[in-house]
Amino acid sequence: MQMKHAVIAGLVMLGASALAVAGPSGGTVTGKVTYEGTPAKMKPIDMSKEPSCAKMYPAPPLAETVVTGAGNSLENVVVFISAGAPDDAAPSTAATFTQKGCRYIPHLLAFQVNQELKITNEDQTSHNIHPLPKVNREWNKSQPPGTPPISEKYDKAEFIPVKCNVHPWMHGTFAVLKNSHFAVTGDGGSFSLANLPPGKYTITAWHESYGDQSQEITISGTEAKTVNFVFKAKPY
Amino acid sequence: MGKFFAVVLVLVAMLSAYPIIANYFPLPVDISTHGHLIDSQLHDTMLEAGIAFIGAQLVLAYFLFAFTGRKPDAPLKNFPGGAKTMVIAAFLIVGTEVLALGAFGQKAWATVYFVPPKADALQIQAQAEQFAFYFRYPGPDGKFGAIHPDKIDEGNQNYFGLDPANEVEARDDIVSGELVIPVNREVNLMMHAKDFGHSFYVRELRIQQDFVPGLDLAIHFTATQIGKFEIVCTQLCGLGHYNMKAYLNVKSQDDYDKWLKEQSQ
Amino acid sequence: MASTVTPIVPGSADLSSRNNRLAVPFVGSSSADRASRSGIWVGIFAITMSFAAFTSALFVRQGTPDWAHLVMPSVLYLNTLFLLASSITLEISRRSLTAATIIESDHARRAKIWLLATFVLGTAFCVGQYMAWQQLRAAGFYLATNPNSSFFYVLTFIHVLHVLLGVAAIVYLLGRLMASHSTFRRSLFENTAVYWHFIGVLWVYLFLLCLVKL
Amino acid sequence: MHETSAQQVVHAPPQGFWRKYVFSLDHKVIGKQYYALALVAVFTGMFLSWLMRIHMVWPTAKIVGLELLSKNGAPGGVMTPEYYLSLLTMHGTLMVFFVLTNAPFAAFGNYFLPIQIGAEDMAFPRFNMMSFWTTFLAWVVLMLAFVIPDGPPIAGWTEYTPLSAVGRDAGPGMQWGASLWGISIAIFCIASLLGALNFIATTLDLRAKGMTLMRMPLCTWAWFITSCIALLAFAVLLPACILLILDRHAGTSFFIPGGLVASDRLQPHSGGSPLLWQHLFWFFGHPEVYIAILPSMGIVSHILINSMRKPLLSAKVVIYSMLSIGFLSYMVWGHHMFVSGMNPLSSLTFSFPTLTITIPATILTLIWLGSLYGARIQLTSASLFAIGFISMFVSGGISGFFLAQPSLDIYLHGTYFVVGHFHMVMGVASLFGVFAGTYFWFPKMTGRYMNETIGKVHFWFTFIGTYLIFMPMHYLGLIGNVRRYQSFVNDYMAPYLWLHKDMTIAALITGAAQFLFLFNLIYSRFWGAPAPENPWNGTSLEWSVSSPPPWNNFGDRHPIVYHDPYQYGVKGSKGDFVMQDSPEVLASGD
Repeated sequence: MQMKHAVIAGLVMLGASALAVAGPSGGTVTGKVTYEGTPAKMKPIDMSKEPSCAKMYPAPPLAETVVTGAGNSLENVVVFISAGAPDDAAPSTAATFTQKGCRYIPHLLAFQVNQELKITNEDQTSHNIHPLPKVNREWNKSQPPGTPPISEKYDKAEFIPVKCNVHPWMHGTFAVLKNSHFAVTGDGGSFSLANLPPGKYTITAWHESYGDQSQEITISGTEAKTVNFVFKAKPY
Repeated sequence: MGKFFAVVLVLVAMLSAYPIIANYFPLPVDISTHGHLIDSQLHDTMLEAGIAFIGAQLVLAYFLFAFTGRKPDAPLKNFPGGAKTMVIAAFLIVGTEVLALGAFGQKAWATVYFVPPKADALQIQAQAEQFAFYFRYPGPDGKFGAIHPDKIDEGNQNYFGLDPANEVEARDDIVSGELVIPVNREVNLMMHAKDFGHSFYVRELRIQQDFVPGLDLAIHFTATQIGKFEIVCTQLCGLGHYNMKAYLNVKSQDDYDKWLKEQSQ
Repeated sequence: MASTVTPIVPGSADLSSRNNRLAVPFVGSSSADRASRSGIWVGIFAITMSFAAFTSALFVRQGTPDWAHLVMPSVLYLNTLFLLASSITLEISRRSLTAATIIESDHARRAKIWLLATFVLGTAFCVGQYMAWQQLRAAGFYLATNPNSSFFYVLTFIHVLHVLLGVAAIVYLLGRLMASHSTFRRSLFENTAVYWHFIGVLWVYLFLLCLVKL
Repeated sequence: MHETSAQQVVHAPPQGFWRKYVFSLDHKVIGKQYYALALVAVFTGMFLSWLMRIHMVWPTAKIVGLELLSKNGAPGGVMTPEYYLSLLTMHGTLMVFFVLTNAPFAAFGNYFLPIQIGAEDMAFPRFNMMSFWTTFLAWVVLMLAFVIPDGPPIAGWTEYTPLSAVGRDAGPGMQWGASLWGISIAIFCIASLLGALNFIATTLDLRAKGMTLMRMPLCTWAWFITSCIALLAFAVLLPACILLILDRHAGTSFFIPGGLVASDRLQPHSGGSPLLWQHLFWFFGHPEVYIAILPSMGIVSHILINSMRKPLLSAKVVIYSMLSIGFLSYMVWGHHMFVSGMNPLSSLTFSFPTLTITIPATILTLIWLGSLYGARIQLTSASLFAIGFISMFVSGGISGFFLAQPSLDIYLHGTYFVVGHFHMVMGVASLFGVFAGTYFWFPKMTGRYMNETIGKVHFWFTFIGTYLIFMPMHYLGLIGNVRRYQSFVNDYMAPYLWLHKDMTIAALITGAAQFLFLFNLIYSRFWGAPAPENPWNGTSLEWSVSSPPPWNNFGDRHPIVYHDPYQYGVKGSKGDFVMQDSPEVLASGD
């Protein structure tokens, strides 16, 4: 059943990618991330501890460990070139991570090694940003309301869980990546990596609770390829 | 100078006592079955301590007033009775006070700590962690799933480290950030600390008990009034200590049952 | 009576203070002598308190699931002998010194020899304790392996620190005795002896504690 | 034996700058060094309390320049919650250890105990020097916490485990800051043990001829008793600190139980007992309260008698009361742990001795009060503070009466009631003793008077200010205002925030007034009116030597004591008093 969905989805994407070929340099990889099986039922977040946040939601928002969409699509999956592409210099633009309504926006933030990371607090309460890296340097900073954004950098590629010590439910992820070829699946679970120079690549999809999957692809010229990922979902 | 000092002391004594006498800082409403014992104990102590406080300050003031700036040849006198009276007075007044308060005071303490909870008391588990309280209800099966610290996944609302995949008891456990209890029903709160020392303090319940990591305590109480009250942490537990709070939501039995049903969906 | 005693200079600085020469039998008159004796006892009291605290910690800590029995390294028995023997040698040395009339007497010579023996035994004890730790490590018991090993290392290590202090004092006394016609407070010798016996007793206590509890 | 004179050259006259002023063996120099250290610590601590009070009532206020003190702690000058706790920890540690233990006990004790018993110096001058410099080292190590990027620890001055024991995962400041705390306090323990040992040996064996124990001035008694308490207390805190450091750095589990998850990390420990730390800490912690207050009791009695021009109703009773307080202080530590999860039965067994301690305390108060009756009280800055002490001691002591009862502690524990209580009785009261001692002995220590006018202004600001700051804390405790909060976010606190604002303003003014004292110290040290040998017509031995005393206190004189310390209100050759070492025969006295 799910497979069938995935195949259909794949065809749809093929059609779509035909248009995408219009891109000037390099090839394009597009695709969709889906799951099979029954994913865990996300529970509503109980914010009763922090009324200033709780009152921002008509109904309690759901936890974001596993976010699914129509057609078994899977959100918050970062798809990137894990091998084959040279490391890129960090872009000058900063990646911004916002704390709003006692949640992280976005839930998963992908950015490059040495790229500036800007963390802002739009809430009326103090937050505390505590990323838990394994290879990078660990820090743990509080951000009272009305204080300037925190600016940080990471010099090693890593998937870093982020938590707020003050609000236990606040969890997010930093995906620190070596090169600029990456995308994070949003609603619909689709992604697209453009401007890939010809070459042989390992393309990897990573999800915070479903782990990662990799596929080998070879891009020649400006061709458009489709790569789909299917994760196994567990009910618990 | 001595006269001035005396006046200041009198003012200090009066102004310090006034807010208490005028009850500017009333105790919060007592919604527990044992609270009145503590309140009356507090009242008695306040009375005795207040008298001692005002008395001592006024005596000090009077002696300052009377015995400063005297002529160098003014006769020196000794307090009638001398030290012996002082010692005897101290032993009599304070001693009896000590015994009285000590003895009566234990009643409230005993009702909180020495009387075991009733068999039918509502079993709820409270977990304190940086920086929130979470409360767990056993669910329809009346059994708590075991706690597996390694399974804790707060991003996914699994605060207790339950393992529903392998344990049936855990599947129907209800976890809430709010302590919802029925009115006039004894609650036996089993206290578990996830990380550090915390404390469970509800003014209106006249209950304060530390969460001790590695040592699961239980405290039991009965709420006698419907309403929402604040649960706060009184044990320094880290950077969010000031913000570690939850609500005690006392509902009528029907509302409580309704709430329970909603939760177990 | 005692107030007739003339002032005494600490250390060997002043040779003129005759009543401080070894030649003269010790009189517990000088307030400084008494002060140093009270000092040593007060110090002993403090050390005892510290180890009492460690002990109570041990009693509170025991009985937890991770409480595992610890087999005492065999060398400890030998060390115990060393330390007890050292107390005896020191006592012999002290007595012969008190009996000494002049520094060059046989008594004094015997005192030196027995003091030397004490030093050797004391050092042997420290080395032995080190070997005991080695044995434990070899057996896979490190400081953090379990509460028992933790307590063993902590108690023995801190005790050895105290022993080393005593060894230092003995070395100092030896130096003084070796130097010809030097004078020093007998109270210093007396106090060292008291302290040395104390750490001996302390060790016996700790060893029994470890045997029974750990 | 006690008739033995302490005639001896303890050490040669100091030569050269270093021996004279830095590594001096002279107890008087060492006393001043302790005083200077305490002075630095107390102003640091006061400054921290200012920052805390300001932040408490205006949590999002930008404090200009604060970001310079700590970039992470105060981004853009707005204090973070954890930095508030860092300051709280440092305030408590500085005040309790480096001010309340150093100033009334180590500083004045060092300076005056040997003189008052007629000794030329402490029993072990080298130990004495060592104990100061180790204390100084402890202070340096503690202050390092401010400069390391991690910042000072956030676990409060009681450093409850496991929060203080697991390290980084406990929050900012808990990685290295807390280690520095542990090391600093361990060093401080060693220093205090050396000091206490010295005090005891000196008091027992270096007393001048005729100076029987019962002829020692009351402050000497207080210092003696305090040193006995300190010997016991710090001998227990030291092992506790060692075990804490091992838990933090050697992976042991003395205080850390298993299965703890902090910052999403399962802590690699098992079986430890958090209550063990609390027991060890409070076994030290409660006697520490008396280490802080007893010397002030002695100093205040000493000064009161002098300014009343008549002895206390009974010096013996005062001594016995202080002794019994010292003794009882070791049976009451558990009253800090009523709601800590300790066996509820032991709470009761702890509450009775705690209540009992109020008896000797009351006796002392009644003796002081009763002695004022029929006196010729002279109000100097010194005696003002001495009398202020009585008022403070009563106000702060009485609130202890509530906290001694487990059933009331259920409600009041961990509220501002406790804060008000111990600040008044342990903090301000013993500081009043220090102020009194300073105004009283400054002429002896420097040869110059302090400025009385400034002194009196300083007193009035301090006295009234103290009540304005700390009395309301008791009220707030009654409505359940939780302590150690960086801002009061609880709904029920909203109606009372105005009171906190007022307390902050009072704190700012009262604190500012302390600079008068600082100015007075420095000004009088250099330009104060020259003081004679015995400016207050005192009777004890310190007044029988020149101001300041020579390096060996009595020159070649070997004082012989003929009288009880407080021969006031008698017909003496010099006036209404007879000095301890004057051979005149008295009708009264002995």
